[in-house]
Amino acid sequence: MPRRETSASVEAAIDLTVQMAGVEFRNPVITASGTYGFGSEYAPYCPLEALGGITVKGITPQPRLGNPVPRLAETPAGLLNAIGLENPGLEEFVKVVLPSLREFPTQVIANISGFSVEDYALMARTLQRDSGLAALEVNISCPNVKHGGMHFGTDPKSAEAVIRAVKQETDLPVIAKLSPNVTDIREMARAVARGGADAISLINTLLGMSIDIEKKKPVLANTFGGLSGPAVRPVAVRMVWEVAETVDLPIIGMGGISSWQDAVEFLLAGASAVSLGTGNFQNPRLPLEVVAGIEAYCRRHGFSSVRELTGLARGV
Amino acid sequence: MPRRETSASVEAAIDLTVQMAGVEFRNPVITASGTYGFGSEYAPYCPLEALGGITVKGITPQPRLGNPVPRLAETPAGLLNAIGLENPGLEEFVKVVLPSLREFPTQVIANISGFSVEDYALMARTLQRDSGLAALEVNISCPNVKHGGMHFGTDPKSAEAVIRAVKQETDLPVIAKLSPNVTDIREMARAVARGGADAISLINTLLGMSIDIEKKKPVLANTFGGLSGPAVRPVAVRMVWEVAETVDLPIIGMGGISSWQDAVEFLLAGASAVSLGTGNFQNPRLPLEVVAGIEAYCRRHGFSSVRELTGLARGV
Amino acid sequence: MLSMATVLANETMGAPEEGLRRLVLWGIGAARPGQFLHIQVSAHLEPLLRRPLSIARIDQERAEVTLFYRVQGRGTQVLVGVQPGEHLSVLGPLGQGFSLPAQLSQRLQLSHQSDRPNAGHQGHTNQQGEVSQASVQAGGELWLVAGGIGVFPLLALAQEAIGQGIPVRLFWGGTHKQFLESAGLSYWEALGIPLHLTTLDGSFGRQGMVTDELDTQLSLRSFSSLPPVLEVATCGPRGMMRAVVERCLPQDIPVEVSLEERMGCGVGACLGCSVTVRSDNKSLRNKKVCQDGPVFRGEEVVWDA
Amino acid sequence: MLSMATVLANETMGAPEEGLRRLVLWGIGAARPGQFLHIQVSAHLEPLLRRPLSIARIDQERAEVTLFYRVQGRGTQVLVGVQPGEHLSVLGPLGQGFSLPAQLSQRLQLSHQSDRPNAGHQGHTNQQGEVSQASVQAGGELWLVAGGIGVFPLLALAQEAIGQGIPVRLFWGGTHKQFLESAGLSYWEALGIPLHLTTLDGSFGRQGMVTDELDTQLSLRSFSSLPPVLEVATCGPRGMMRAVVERCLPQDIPVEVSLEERMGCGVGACLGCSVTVRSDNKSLRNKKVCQDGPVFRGEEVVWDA
Ligand SMILES: Cc1cc2nc3c(=O)[nH]c(=O)nc-3n(C[C@H](O)[C@H](O)[C@H](O)COP(=O)(O)OP(=O)(O)OC[C@H]3O[C@@H](n4cnc5c(N)ncnc54)[C@H](O)[C@@H]3O)c2cc1C
Ligand SMILES: Cc1cc2nc3c(=O)[nH]c(=O)nc-3n(C[C@H](O)[C@H](O)[C@H](O)COP(=O)(O)OP(=O)(O)OC[C@H]3O[C@@H](n4cnc5c(N)ncnc54)[C@H](O)[C@@H]3O)c2cc1C
Ligand SMILES: Cc1cc2nc3c(=O)[nH]c(=O)nc-3n(C[C@H](O)[C@H](O)[C@H](O)COP(=O)(O)O)c2cc1C
Ligand SMILES: Cc1cc2nc3c(=O)[nH]c(=O)nc-3n(C[C@H](O)[C@H](O)[C@H](O)COP(=O)(O)O)c2cc1C
Ligand code: FES
Ligand code: FES
Repeated sequence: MPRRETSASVEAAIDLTVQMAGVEFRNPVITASGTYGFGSEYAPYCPLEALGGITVKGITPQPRLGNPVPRLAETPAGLLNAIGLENPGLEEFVKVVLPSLREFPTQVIANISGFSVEDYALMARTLQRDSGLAALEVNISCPNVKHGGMHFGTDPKSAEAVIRAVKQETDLPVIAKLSPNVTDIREMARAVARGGADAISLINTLLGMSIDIEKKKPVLANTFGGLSGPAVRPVAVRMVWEVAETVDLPIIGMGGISSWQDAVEFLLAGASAVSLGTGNFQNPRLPLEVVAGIEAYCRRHGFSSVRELTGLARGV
Repeated sequence: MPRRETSASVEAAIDLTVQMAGVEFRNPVITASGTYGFGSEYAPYCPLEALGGITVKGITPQPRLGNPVPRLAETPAGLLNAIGLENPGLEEFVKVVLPSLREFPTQVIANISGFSVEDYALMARTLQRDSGLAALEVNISCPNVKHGGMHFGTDPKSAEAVIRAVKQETDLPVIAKLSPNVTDIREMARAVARGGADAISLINTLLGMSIDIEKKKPVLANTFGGLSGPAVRPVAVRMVWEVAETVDLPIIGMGGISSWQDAVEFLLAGASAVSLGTGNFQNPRLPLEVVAGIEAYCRRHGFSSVRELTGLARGV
Repeated sequence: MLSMATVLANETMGAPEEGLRRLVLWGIGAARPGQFLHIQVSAHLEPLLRRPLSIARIDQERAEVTLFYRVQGRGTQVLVGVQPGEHLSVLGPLGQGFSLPAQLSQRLQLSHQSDRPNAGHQGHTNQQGEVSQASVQAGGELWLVAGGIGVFPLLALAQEAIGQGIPVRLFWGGTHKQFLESAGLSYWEALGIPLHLTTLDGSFGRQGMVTDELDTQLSLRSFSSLPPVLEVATCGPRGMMRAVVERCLPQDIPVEVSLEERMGCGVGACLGCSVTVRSDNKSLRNKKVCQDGPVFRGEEVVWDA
Repeated sequence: MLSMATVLANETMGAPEEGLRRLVLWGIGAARPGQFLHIQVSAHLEPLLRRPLSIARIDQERAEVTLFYRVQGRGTQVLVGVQPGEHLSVLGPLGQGFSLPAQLSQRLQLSHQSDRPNAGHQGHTNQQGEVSQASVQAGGELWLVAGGIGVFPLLALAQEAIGQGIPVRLFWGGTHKQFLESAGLSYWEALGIPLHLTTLDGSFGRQGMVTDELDTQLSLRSFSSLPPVLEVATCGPRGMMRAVVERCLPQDIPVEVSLEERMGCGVGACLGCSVTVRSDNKSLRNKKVCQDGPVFRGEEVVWDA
């Protein structure tokens, strides 16, 4: 990136680091769970050391084969997915995956999903600070499994209970990942704050579906899926704004980020960091472009630290 | 439209009429409230007699100037609006607007919004069958006014109360228009069914926002707006599907219809008719194209009536 | 009218870095100066909405209409890609255009009647009308005051006025010389009318704001026997138009302003483009930029609504 | 590899109503038959996802890669509009390609080892490996079985096999003559290999399904001294591929099938393209079409998963 040499402030280095829940991230750009595999898949296109962090695919206590295919459906500026939490299970994750994650030159966040409070507690017990992870993201919002995580994400009491149980079991910082499929996201944010969450991720996917009109049946084998991508961004930005007004926890904002401009939108709304999901599918170099774009934006607008952006549009 | 002359079934006329709440519509294509003014604005581009019906802009007991501008913001495959229910008020509506609506060669649905149960009841009392209207659509879901309609659309008890009050006051069929900003749309559908609704319209807009990153403030003067357009279609189709499974009332499906294929998707999900909103802005002839496309689809698939499509993808 | 217009030209005007382009369309219905077209820049859903662009030149004989546009965001960027010979879905001409001085007097009359249906102010209205008529006879001038690309719709107005024998004078301010040259200065020069140009950096014409030059010329007229100003038509940044109105109205010079607002439908159906206006009886009400405007009478606009 | 490939050609193949097109790209890394490219058909968000297309011809010297595609929905429609000289963002070559008979024996060996890490079945594996080696020496043939546009990736495989001196035979079924001609028949004719063509309507070659002809030729081989079948590579509709596998495996002919699934990332990160496979120990597990495939061993595919 060529630097303009016109003034002293133009020259100044921008501090891109962010601290959340006691963890320092090199920059505010993280990748979203379920879209970045277990970290190595995109490495040939986007060096891990350029990222603030990665969030790996959601795991459950037992291995899961996930839903039948088709699991994906494209919609206008959006993507429906119904992966159904395919994952190798906790044991394999700890034995096979974790050792490789330790070597990664970036912060790694694990993402856990369960079907009961005990499920979550079990995983939290196994995943501690000494595992090399930076944090645990608790997915209480997966819409793609029956009797699944989403229940915890739409009922404040359950959400609080899950987060509290996880907090009790692990010494890792705990990030609560909220579902947008609720009447009042602020109420959910308050609930996980009460449960002891150290940070909040939002949004997970919006429940949606599409129908193949020639076959006269749903495109997804699972009927319903989660909507992500640029289509949902206005909803995501609104929820980040609302939650930032409501609780005093750092927010990882996500939902439809496909350019650095979109990322800045989330920061200005109140996020301390952003996660990139579906955007990677179109542009595997998106995280690099977002980091560079945020840095240039800070420089152009005279900010010396990216942390100054957080919540600025709210007049904070 | 040139007809293929290859078989007898190809020749057969398709019955496009639908009956809802005792009202017969020429075809299942209606225009959505707030996007079609008071009916005459689009008439030069799309003859009213080609439409199943039109829904006119939402009215309130008192005149309203609405929100400050900017009231619109474009998003990926979506539109945010924060009109804020600008309207001439009930009195002017009855005196000036209604007489012209009477002359329209199509069914006209009025759309009412209020800030209290009494507001709704007042309007219902004034708008009766002898007004020449076909039905009353009760907007309990407008997200763009403070202390506004949306409260009624997110709380089942209030929704039920509003619908019951309206039903008591008017002899017109009552359509409840639901908000998608809820945890469980089925619960809302059950509530308005209990209240006595004759039909259900869904979806209204999803609450969203966007931020101008150069100005570092929300694009909309009102901060929040309602998201419509193709971006929300997967959410809308899902909610139509869920409501069709839950209550036994005809559904007017809407949200992001921009082609006849989209309209068929809603019918197959369980809608008896569709409403077109934002799609008109791009293509003022969209309603005509949707009617023609639905007819051709029925012919190609061997349906003699459009009513056969309703809910077909659900195996109904 | 909704038509598939044929693109005859879509090309850079002047210096590429100014991002200004000329779009010539064939197949649009009769248009009036000040009206606009609502153009679907892409056949797809991206971007979703049409874009409003003013009509800058009307060639009725060849059925051609010329628009000038500045590449701004997504929509205009997509428009750049449209090739001559391709078709664009065009809604319009839409809205109410500028009034030429004779029309203006009529329009004032009508609006006085409609705003005050029960008031007996016919005398006043007639009087205003007579004033205008008289001024035309006295060889008064139509003044155009433009800021930046606000000059575009004024070009069509100038052409029509000149065609009707009304003397026209242009005040136009831009940031710098290259902008003015790229934004169609040669079209204006070809009209052979007096041009009062200003640039912020002084690279062309008078240095300063266009309203500085307007002030100069207005005060000249107050002590000399120069032709009176029949009407001012202005388009540009809101602050500039407001300043124009605040200078002219006290001197009883009627002003028409062309407003901009984000548009959904373009035909009056969505209420996205509302503007609050003051009726003659001072009460506030809303009008629609797309349908009632984009041209409004200077006195009705509520600048800090 | 993520590259901006230059489009050298993007044109209709054969009869336009078949909707088949040829896309030639320059600037793609070394590719193997059976691999695919994940192509961003538009620089915008519409459509959002990349589209997977198989590599049909590889010209290593000129660094050109040819793809054939059928215009299907939105994405391929947008792709039609891309002009020669323009650039496309291309991810790939991705996935595992077909094995040539010699590679195949190796691959079998490896997969047996990895599927049964603790089992002492080396003998069996070696045996299989030896069988294949022996067959190549005995002048066995590589058979390709294609249904419809499934023929596209097989062309690259044929070229590579022929280059290595392996005799190739194509079985290809289509709906009608014009389809086969439009879908690249002349490329196959130019290879000078035996072609067994079938059409559903009998307008070309044998009337019927491609598997009918495969049956005929397989049974011929069972009582004659024709060269043995080293391997079958098949691509086409699922039902057809299943039939091919069910015919060949009992005769100990190794089969490779190329599967299709909707893809998000294309690199193994989203689990959108999972396919359930049977390990050699019969337990079910998932593989990814994008990363572990699109080519799979016939015996591992669970057809009614
Ligand atoms: C009546 C009218 C006449 C106009 N005439 C001209 C003209 O002749 N030449 C010209 O260059 N521009 C003109 N404009 C402004 C032009 O419409 C905008 O520059 C254009 O819409 C920007 O679109 P975009 O996608 O490039 O920008 P973006 O900023 O990406 O647009 C985002 C959204 O905001 C809207 N928007 C952005 N800026 C404006 C604006 N200034 N006015 C209204 N809506 C806006 C867009 O239409 C779109 O819906 C006119 C505007 C109006 C209302
Ligand atoms: C490994 C692989 C190789 C392929 N090679 C070729 C080839 O060489 N030539 C060719 O013509 N086609 C090939 N296809 C199929 C091709 O990818 C689809 O025809 C194409 O994606 C359709 O996109 P669309 O937007 O035109 O259709 P739409 O139906 O609008 O697509 C909607 C969505 O479904 C996906 N989709 C639709 N059909 C398929 C399909 N059959 N397979 C996978 N995803 C699909 C699209 O990618 C998109 O995400 C291949 C598919 C795969 C998986
Ligand atoms: C294919 C896919 C798989 C996902 N899997 C998970 C998951 O396992 N756990 C989780 O918390 N979120 C999961 N998500 C949600 C994303 O992490 C993210 O919250 C969402 O996609 C919105 O961001 P985006 O629009 O940038 O994709 C998944 C999303 C996609 C598209
Ligand atoms: C500009 C605008 C104004 C609207 N005003 C109203 C309204 O007054 N009453 C109402 O019930 N819905 C209103 N709606 C919601 C629409 O009727 C419709 O439910 C929604 O836009 C989804 O459909 P669409 O995606 O086809 O636009 C409005 C929508 C838009 C875009
Ligand atoms: S743009 Fe819709 S009313 Fe003016
Ligand atoms: S397409 Fe993402 S894992 Fe295969």
